[in-house]
Amino acid sequence: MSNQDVSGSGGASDRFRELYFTEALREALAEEMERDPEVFLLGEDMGVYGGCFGVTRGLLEQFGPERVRDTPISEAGVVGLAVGAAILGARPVVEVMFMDFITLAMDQIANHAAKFRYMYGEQARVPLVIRCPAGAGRAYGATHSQTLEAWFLHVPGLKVVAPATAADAKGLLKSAIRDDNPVIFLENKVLYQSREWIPDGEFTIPLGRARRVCEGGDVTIVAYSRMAREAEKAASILAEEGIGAEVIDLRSLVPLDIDAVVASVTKTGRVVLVEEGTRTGGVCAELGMRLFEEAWDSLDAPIQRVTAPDIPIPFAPELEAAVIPTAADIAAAARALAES
Amino acid sequence: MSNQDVSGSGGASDRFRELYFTEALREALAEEMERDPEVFLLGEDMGVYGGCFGVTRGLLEQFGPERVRDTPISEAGVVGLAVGAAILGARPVVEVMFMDFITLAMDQIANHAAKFRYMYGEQARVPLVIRCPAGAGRAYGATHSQTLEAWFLHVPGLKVVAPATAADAKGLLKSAIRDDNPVIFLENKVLYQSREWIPDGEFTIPLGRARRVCEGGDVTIVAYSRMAREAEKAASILAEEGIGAEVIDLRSLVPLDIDAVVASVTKTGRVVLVEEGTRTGGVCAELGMRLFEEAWDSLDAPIQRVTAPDIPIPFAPELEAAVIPTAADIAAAARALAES
Amino acid sequence: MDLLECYRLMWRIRLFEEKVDQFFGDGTLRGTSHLCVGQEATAVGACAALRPTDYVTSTHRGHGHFLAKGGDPRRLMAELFGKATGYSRGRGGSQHMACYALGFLGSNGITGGGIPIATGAALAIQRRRQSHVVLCFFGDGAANQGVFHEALNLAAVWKLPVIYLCENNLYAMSTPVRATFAIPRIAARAAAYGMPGHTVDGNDLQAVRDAVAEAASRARDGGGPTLLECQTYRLVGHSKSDRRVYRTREEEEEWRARDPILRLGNALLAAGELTEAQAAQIREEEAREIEEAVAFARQSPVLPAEAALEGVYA
Amino acid sequence: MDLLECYRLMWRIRLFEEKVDQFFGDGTLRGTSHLCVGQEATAVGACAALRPTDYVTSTHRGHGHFLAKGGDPRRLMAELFGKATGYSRGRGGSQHMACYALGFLGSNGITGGGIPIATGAALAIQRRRQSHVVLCFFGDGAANQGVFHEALNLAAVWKLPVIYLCENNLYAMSTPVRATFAIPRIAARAAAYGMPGHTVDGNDLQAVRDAVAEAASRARDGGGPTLLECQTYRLVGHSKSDRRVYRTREEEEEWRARDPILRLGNALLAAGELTEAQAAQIREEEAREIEEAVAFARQSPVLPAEAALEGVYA
Ligand SMILES: Cc1ncc(C[n+]2csc(CCOP(=O)(O)OP(=O)(O)O)c2C)c(N)n1
Ligand SMILES: Cc1ncc(C[n+]2csc(CCOP(=O)(O)OP(=O)(O)O)c2C)c(N)n1
Ligand SMILES: [Mg+2]
Ligand SMILES: [Mg+2]
Repeated sequence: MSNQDVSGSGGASDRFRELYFTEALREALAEEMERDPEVFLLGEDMGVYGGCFGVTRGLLEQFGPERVRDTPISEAGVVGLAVGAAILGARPVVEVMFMDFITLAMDQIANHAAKFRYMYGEQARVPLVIRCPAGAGRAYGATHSQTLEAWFLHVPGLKVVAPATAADAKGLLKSAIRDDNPVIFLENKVLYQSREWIPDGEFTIPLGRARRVCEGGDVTIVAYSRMAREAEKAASILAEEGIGAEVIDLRSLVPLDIDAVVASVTKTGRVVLVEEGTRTGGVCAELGMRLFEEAWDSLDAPIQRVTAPDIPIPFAPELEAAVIPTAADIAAAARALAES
Repeated sequence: MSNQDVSGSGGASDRFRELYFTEALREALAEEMERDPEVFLLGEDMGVYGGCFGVTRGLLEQFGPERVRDTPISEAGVVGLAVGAAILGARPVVEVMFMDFITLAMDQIANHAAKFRYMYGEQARVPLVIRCPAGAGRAYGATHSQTLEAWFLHVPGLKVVAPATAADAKGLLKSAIRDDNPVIFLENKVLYQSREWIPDGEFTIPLGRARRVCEGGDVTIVAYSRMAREAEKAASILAEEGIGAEVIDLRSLVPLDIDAVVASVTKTGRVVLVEEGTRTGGVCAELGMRLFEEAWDSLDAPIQRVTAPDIPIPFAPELEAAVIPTAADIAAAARALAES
Repeated sequence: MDLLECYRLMWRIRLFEEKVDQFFGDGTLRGTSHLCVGQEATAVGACAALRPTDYVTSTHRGHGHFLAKGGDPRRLMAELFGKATGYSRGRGGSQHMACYALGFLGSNGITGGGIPIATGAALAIQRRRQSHVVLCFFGDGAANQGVFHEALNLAAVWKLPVIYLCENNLYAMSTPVRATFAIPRIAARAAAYGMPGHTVDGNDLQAVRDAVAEAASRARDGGGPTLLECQTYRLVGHSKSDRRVYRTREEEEEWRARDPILRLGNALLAAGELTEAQAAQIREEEAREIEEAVAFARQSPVLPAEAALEGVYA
Repeated sequence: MDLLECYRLMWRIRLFEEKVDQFFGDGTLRGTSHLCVGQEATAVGACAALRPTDYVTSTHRGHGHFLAKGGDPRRLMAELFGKATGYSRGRGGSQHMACYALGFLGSNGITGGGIPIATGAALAIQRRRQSHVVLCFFGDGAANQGVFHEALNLAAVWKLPVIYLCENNLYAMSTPVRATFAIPRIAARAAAYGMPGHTVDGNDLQAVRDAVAEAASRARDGGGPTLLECQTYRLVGHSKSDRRVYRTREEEEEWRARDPILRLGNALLAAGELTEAQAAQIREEEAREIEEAVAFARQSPVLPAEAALEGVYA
């Protein structure tokens, strides 16, 4: 992590602790709930169960049932309630148990949360975070494995955040909660189990600032969320082969730190874009177009996309593994580019 | 229209009649309902009212209330019902009154209709058409003006069709109804009022075959739905200036006739992509990436996108007109490219 | 709010909408709008029972609700004209206008969309231990949306201070209630959520006001939500293009005889609380107010095109 | 289906799921699955009242429903193993398996997602004037989804041949019914739609069978849908990772005493329709069947990776 991006209090970055990604998220929630009584949590099984993935474990005991609210299974209604509460100044954080279920709340997100501010002449603020456990890799099957962030890029008024590390998870979630706009916050389910060093104490990480994971002069790899970790592994593979890969973790898709990517591409002239989701109409399409628009003269070769194929995610662990991009896939694409 | 794409019966293309876009759609519905008793219509105010835009006017009288079904205002439920009926062999055609309201049915579309076939091991067929009056230009405001097809590109299992002419509206809708997959069928609301010559008699137009609207050697303009008409006008403007624009109307986005576009680009080396929807994460991003991937060597200049900006559609007619792409905007982009 | 003021407000709404209708007819206004002619008693009666600090959410048919909640006709009209002085700066139009300062949380182009919004506003209020209530207007058609079910259930379970006021005007666009409800009494749905539900004559201003007042006081006391079904009728088409082929002229005439403005007027006249002269004066004053609103709207500028690109994010 | 067969089927389900549980515990199986241990009487009782040509839609907790509708344990087990011989060729897994030939229209990973699907299937049947019915299983939690409301309303208005069978097992994951329903009797919701609604002891196989039979015959006669609430209990965790902190061991013991398999077994023994020896034999035969299913699943191949890329479009 580039420490200059961390705005902390009390020497946040002096000392480090090892935390699970889930714990980092929980700390962000707890700290923001301590700081601001308007912050509260809504979602299915958030309380005594601690959330389907344990992110909110212990928060019910700490903050009570009014601030850690178990909801019925009513995704549309719950997101709608959160929007209604947000416009009166509350700061709800909703967990949609699997991102796949956000399909049920699209109207409240796209036609209400995202549009209220603009369409009512800037009267509204909609400080709302929708936490979305996302992604495949756990053999949950087609309705429990999607990563649908591309839809939300296409909805003006939303922000889209997707951390790859525990430290980013904490710092970005805190920024998302403090943001006055609706934020779709992706949490990759495979990352939940990763344990990492994160700075002690309170800190935030601004939305819209990419993270340079590693430097390299031959090829740029752009990714986010879990795929930023795969990209990092790919860079190690490539390094052993003498190929210098620069990995950019976008951290947020809206706002997008296109400058950081362009700066890297200016240096390398070659780009691999990575996303876990399906290919057509995905995030990489937009990223690629932006690069063509803003770095055309720097590009020495066509941009490569590494994505899932255009299929529902299959259940069988072997098939699932075969279709979700891996470090090896990324390395192969980067290698081919570097050698082109 | 390129006549070779029309597969008709009884010398379909010998004689022509002038029809409104709405009438062409109605003919398609009526002919398919005549042909196949499993075809039936579901939607709000379809019957005596004839649909919000009059597309189904007269069909209630012709086919009765069992086949022209007025539904409650329950978009999710109605689409879900249609999926359930489709898997048992019915061929429902649902009208979602404004495409903006498809947000309410995303779960049934993305998690059910689109996935059933693959996820249940190819047992299911889901022959379902969802007709979506779409687009701006009528000063209906932010919740009644969207064109959200980009989302559906990103859902494997769906087809996405978007005619620009009355003849295509008829021929493509008939093909969509005969297709065994769920089809999102866009009908631009501004086009409803256009009156055009269309071939007499029955004909279908296959999904996935683009239409070359006009030939030209300097620049390729790719569009669909209403924007194909704007592109055509832009080509006329450009022709007067001595710039040869080749306009490709995609007709369907899934399947995508990328070959037709690549063929044109190979000739012109310059491309303008047009869409009515908002820019980021839109259809043009995917189209652009595909072209970079498949026509990199032919491109003499960066691809240009002409789209709506990233805002909810404003109501005021003047503001709305200012943000929706026009022939002039397209011509300007093409001109700049041709002169580059 | 006293009854004379209610009477005046109903006229304001009626005259405002007649003007709007004229402007859509002659091409002055573009887009679409949905008039509440004949339904003024529910809008005014309901808001008359509220405090200024209470909140209202509205629908596509929201001019009456907005004016009843204290909306300024000039800024409403300016919004319909797409002008920068409109409540939404011309960005919203008829279906998308709000005034948060007045507690009017917005008309809404999505049928039923406001139901969870109102419920969430009530949640924010409850969390702060405030004594405000939220009044949620919606139509019979909206009661078939999934969010109706989800939101009413949540409000009942959490005892939120919200009043669900269904304006059952017998039709959703062209679709009669009997075609989409097996039990056409919408208040009957309240029982499923363990919530009080009442059917009220929606053309009787006092009945509406009393029912809302009772529901509001229960809500303020922590007694939770109420579903009120106000039976009424829109005397005009659904929107400007509606030829009303789905209902008879006789039915319309029957309801015209129950016009809520005439009804309150007659009651006030009979009770000696209003004279014919006063009534005429009220109408004239309101007509003048609407003319001023039109002048204001006409004179106002459209937002510059650059400003159309701003304001998406806070 | 006679009661002995029902008894056998309940054992088949129980033993199948105990095996599945073991395999998730020891890492043989990956992903997730939701067991219906304790709820077998609703699955079997309901399907026993159907004809083979009737249809069923199921939920995330669907093994029991599938086996009760005639599913082959070998192909179910193979699906859980992700094998090409599974009902969904290994592409679906526990939450996404179907056999259209058996009228089993699929388990469904989306809570409530099957409710409109079932309703639409009933619409297709009604349009063809067929006499089939659709049985729609869902949980108490699913009854709070918007599509529950939308679909039940549509079915009631159109008198569709569908039976909504809510397995009220008192919890949605960790969330007790009393926390999300103001009126915890789910059958009470039927009245809102003008639909018959009944609460049934879901652990009493005969009661379930009788209630479904009655609903099915009404549906076949054009009498429209029925909402049945079967009160039952899942004796195990929601899914493999559930530590069941949200309920007491005492409550579990109370329900264990009402185990539907024991209950039917005891009734049959008491009535002299079953002997202890027969019961033991049934259990053994079913255990062997499950072992065969496991062997079949183990031996089956996974779909080749190329085949994972196909089959998206018809
Ligand atoms: C989600 C959604 N579906 C459909 C529409 C189109 N529409 C606008 S108003 C209307 C009828 C609403 O009926 P009701 O709720 O009874 O209100 P009323 O118009 O009678 O006041 C319909 C179908 C919409 N705006 N939003
Ligand atoms: C739309 C949706 N929301 C949430 C979930 C996560 N989830 C799976 S099962 C379940 C509980 C369902 O409860 P109920 O309907 O009572 O069925 P039961 O598990 O008790 O059989 C939840 C919340 C889901 N799969 N789909
Ligand atoms: Mg109505
Ligand atoms: Mg349950």
